[in-house]
Amino acid sequence: MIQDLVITLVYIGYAMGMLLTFGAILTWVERKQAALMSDRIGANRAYVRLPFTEVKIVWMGLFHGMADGLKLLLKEDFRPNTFDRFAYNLAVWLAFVPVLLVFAVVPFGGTLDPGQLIPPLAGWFEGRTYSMQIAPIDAGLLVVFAFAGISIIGAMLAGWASDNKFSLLGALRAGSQLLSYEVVLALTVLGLILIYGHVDLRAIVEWQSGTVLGFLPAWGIVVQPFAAILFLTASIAENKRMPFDLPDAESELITGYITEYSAMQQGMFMLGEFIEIAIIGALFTTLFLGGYNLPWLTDAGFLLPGGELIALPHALVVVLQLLTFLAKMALVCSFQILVRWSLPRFRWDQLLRFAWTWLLPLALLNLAVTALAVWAIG
Amino acid sequence: MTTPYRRKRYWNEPRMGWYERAYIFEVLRGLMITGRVFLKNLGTFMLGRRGALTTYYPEEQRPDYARHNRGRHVLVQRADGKPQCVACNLCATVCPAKVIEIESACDLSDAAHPKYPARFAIDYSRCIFCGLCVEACPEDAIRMQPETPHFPGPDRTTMWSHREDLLSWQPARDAAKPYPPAGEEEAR
Amino acid sequence: MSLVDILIGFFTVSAIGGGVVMLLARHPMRVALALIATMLSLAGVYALVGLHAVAVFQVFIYVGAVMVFMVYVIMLLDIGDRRALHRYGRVLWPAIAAGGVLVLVLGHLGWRAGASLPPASAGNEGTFLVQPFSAAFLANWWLAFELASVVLLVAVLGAIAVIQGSRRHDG
Amino acid sequence: MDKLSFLLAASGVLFTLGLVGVMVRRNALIMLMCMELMLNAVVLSLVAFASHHGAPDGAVLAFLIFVVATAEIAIAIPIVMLLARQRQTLDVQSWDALKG
Amino acid sequence: MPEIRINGQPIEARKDETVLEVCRANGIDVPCFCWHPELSIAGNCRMCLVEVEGRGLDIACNMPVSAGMEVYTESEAVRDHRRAILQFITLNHPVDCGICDKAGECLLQDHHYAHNAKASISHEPKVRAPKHVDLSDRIVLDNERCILCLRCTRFTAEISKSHALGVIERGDHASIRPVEGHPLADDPYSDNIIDLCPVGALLSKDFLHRARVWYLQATPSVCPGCSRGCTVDVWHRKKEWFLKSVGVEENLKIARVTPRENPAVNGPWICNKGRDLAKILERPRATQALIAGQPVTTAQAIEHARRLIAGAKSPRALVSNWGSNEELEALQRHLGTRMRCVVKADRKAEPGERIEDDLLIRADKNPNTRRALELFGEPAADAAQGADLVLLWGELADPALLPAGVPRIVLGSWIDPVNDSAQVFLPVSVQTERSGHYTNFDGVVSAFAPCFDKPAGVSDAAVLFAQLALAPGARP
Repeated sequence: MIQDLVITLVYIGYAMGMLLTFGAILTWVERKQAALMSDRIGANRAYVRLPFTEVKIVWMGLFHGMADGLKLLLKEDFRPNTFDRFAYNLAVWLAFVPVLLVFAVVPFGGTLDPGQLIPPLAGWFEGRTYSMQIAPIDAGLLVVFAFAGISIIGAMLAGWASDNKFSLLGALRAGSQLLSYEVVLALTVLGLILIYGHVDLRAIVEWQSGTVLGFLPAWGIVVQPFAAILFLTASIAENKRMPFDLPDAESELITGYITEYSAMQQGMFMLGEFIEIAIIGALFTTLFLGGYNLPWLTDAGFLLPGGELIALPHALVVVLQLLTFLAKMALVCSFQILVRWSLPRFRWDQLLRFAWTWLLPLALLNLAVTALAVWAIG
Repeated sequence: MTTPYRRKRYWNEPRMGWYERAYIFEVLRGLMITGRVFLKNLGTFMLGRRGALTTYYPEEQRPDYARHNRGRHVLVQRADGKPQCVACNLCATVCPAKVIEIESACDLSDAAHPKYPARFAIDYSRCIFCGLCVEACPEDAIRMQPETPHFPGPDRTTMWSHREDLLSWQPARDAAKPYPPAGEEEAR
Repeated sequence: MSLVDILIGFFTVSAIGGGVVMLLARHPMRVALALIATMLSLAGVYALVGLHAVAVFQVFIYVGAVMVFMVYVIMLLDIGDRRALHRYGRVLWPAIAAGGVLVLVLGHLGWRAGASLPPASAGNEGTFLVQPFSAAFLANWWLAFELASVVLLVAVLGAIAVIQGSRRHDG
Repeated sequence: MDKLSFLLAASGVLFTLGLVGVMVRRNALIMLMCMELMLNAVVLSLVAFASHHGAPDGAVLAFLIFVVATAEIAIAIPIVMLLARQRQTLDVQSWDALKG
Repeated sequence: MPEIRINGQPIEARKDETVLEVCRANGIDVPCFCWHPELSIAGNCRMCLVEVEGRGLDIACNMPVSAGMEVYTESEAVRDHRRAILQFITLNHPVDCGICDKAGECLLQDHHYAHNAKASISHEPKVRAPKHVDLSDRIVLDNERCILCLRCTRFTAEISKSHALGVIERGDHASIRPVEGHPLADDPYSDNIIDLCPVGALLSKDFLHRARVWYLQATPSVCPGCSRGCTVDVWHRKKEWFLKSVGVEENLKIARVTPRENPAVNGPWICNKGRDLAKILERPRATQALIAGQPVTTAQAIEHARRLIAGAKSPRALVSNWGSNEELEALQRHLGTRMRCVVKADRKAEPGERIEDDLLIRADKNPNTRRALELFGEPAADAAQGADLVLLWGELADPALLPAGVPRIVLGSWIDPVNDSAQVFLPVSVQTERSGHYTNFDGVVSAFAPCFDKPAGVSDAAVLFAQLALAPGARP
């Protein structure tokens, strides 16, 4: 019992640290990647000087994220004289926390045997194994959507409590946009559920560890490529980023519902956005890229197609799985940033029309075809 | 023509077929373009070279400025090292950004050029590098070199360039405009 | 008293607290926030008694859909409506008295019902996973669900009709 | 203390709170929300029973209640908005024109 | 009244007028260099050539009108000759406008642009002459630029009567030179020849290379140097041309002072003292209110002064005759009943300064004595005696007027030992920072306008009087 708690706490620590690091580093990645995409150099100024020396560590501007964080922390927290201070302060957390919570159900590694990992504790753990997932809930995929719904309320509350018409407009946009695209998202994922036969994310990942047609890894992107595109589109829209950043369209609404927030409260909205990039990366990895699966890698080691087993120590397998997950996640994050710096913003009416007259029918079509296929094969 | 007034078309409305309207293909094309640039630059970047056209200004400055690039101002010197400038203020007058400030003084010992600039300052924080000062100068005393002034500074007062900085021009270096100008020696 | 029981108690009290705040709060947005708190607490209770699916749907449907819609409408409507600041209607005290009586009666009944019912059937860990839930759902309740979806469809159509009607009314 | 009794009692309290809210509050939206609270109380009792008996049917019923509640809100809120647009208020006492 | 026709247009002329005067009076442009309305006719520049029907070309400045004349000022022949004359004038003129202070207000430049606008066609090298000849300690002559219009020599001969300048040599070596025994430095009107010079040959040493004239703006003002009250233009930098690389006070200086033509007072002339206004006005300024020599805020100083005034039995005000009419009236309105106002002289003649003459200079070296005396009457001999509080406004030419040991409130503009010894010192604005009027000895009222903003902490005397008149502790 207490061992479970310890393991869960370790997982939570890992997840929090990983997500916050991702969020902080993505601020740098976004700038650096945008620079690379446009033949520029990008952020390169912030540095850390080693104490008592003149040695400056620049590391390609990696410390810009830190400098930003420090700046946001030290800035004056300039608040509007709003009538609902409570809602104003609550909104930040409503927008920030659910994003983090989503990760609770995402499996970020295979099976962990702490006794094998740390031999001195083998006796204490009594040979128990744990799947690398904070909350192994069988309704995992539903939890994801449940928490996504809460963060909508955060955005809307922020805009409403700011007592500013631009913020209110941003909040209205955020509400309708997020609801519209959540419908698309849910319908897209239904096709996956039909194929995988589970809503438990661990089961979904395990399903993907096999192969289709003998050679292709049975990843979601292979069996449901169309859904992958729809899912990524809708989830970028959920994250309110280009080309769907209408709720905080700078040229129209200043920064929409974030307008009246400053200092670290604004920073938390921004950090939430970047963490959501990471979360989308994690979800996409889990649903479409086989999660922590590396082809032929099993808990015992590499099982090559010829049936030959290259045994690996448990620790290495765990680390490989963790790294695989992180690498896939980083790849998807990078792709999202690529999209953000490539596509122009929609117009507001185009945005909603796109959701309801294009994505929704396409998602339904995808669902119908998938259902037929599953029925025919199954 | 039935309507008396026809709206003028101010822009080229794109002609879009089904392919463009389908959006996804064009999106993918755009993503491929930016993605290609990204990957290419990432590759060069990882190989240790710079995947960028830009430079780490001001630590690095590009050597390949165009020949007629209008960068830093220089004041031309006469053979004795004094500025060619006679402080007529025409450059300051014509300057659209009003960044040139000249304080003139009188040197009676120099009969040919009794008036000279005691102070000649250019505010690079406001200069627009239009080159009109060079055009206006009756004495060919101010020119613009294809190099950049040392811009970055902690505040804008440090962005003034003064007479001493501007007189740093080495005539031998400027192949485009030899000094003294060709034919002047014979005239002397 | 296991940890789960303590948490159930905590979430129940928090839900009731949210309900009380709903009665006391002046602004509809505060009421909505209190209701959201109540719903989230109840979701916690559901999850703790083992019904993950219901808990998730509680958050998904109630908080993610119904309350978002509610917050949206409050955001749109409350501006400049001073009269809504009157908190209570005329029947405040009689209603509270009646409510008090109801609490006593219902509480008593609930208590007695709980006491008189057969003891909890043990070994139902697997019953509430998503798979048995779905199986029961599609085996026994598909007609009810279809009817409910018809109700949902009718509601959507009705909503559109109401909005369209008001648009026409506006000219 | 029996878990079932506790949850049923809590359900009763929540239901009463919702009922009192519907009776005493004047704002139409708040009244709607209090109705939602009553529905939630009912769901709580269903869940309590389902958990007690170990039967998934209670959970399914709860789910059906969610769907119906969504339908109810979907139709109720446009009506409230319509009324609010007409009278520029959410106060139910200004909509007593049909009173005998 | 002979009627003549100029360019076909009938014009009524007086019999004693010349054609040039008729043309100027009727807005017909006839260019000229040597002619000046206040000077005798020299007719040596030949620029004012006009064509008269039947008589050919002749100079308009020396052509009396006669009935039935047909004058053409823009005929082809006239234009040809103007061009030729400008060619001739610029034959030896160095055309060094770049370094010439006259550029921008130069007659030669203007006429050249208007009537010729061609470079010299001469192949001969220009005659070089000394660029810098000291005529006096105020004026330098650039011999190359001189076009020998002789305005300067005529001015010294006819107006200032110093006979200080003459011409030596002949032909293209002819030069203006000072006359021995008649030093130009003794002529208190000498600087007028700088304005008179149609080109940049005569230059002020003070103004030499200080600014191009198009950077400057002329603000109408009145010379406070004597009770003549000559109207002047005060030239100072235009706001858009302020120098930014130096301190802002560099831009708030009087660049030069020129006469503003005013037939009622000074005609087109002023004396050299008027040109040196900056020496008087730009002495080190006092901008800090003091109480017994210690810096305080203006509000505190005013409050202290109010208490002093309220406590005094027989306060006196020593009235500045450099105050404008408006300030004097403000003093009378606000403090006139509370205090006995005594007019005093602010300044007296400097050593070596000309005291009085029959052209412009007056013996009273203060601008507004007349209005001050009208308001407050002639001061009695014992004016300041018996006072227990003295309000000293402005400077004090005669320190004996200030009784010793009596508390003083001083309103002054410049740093002065009196300020520190005063009970209260309040800084006030100078003439270039405020608008107002002076009444000259003759009763002619002239207005002056502000050129600069007041320094921080300095207020107008009129405002201070209104505030001092309030009871202690009052808020205006």
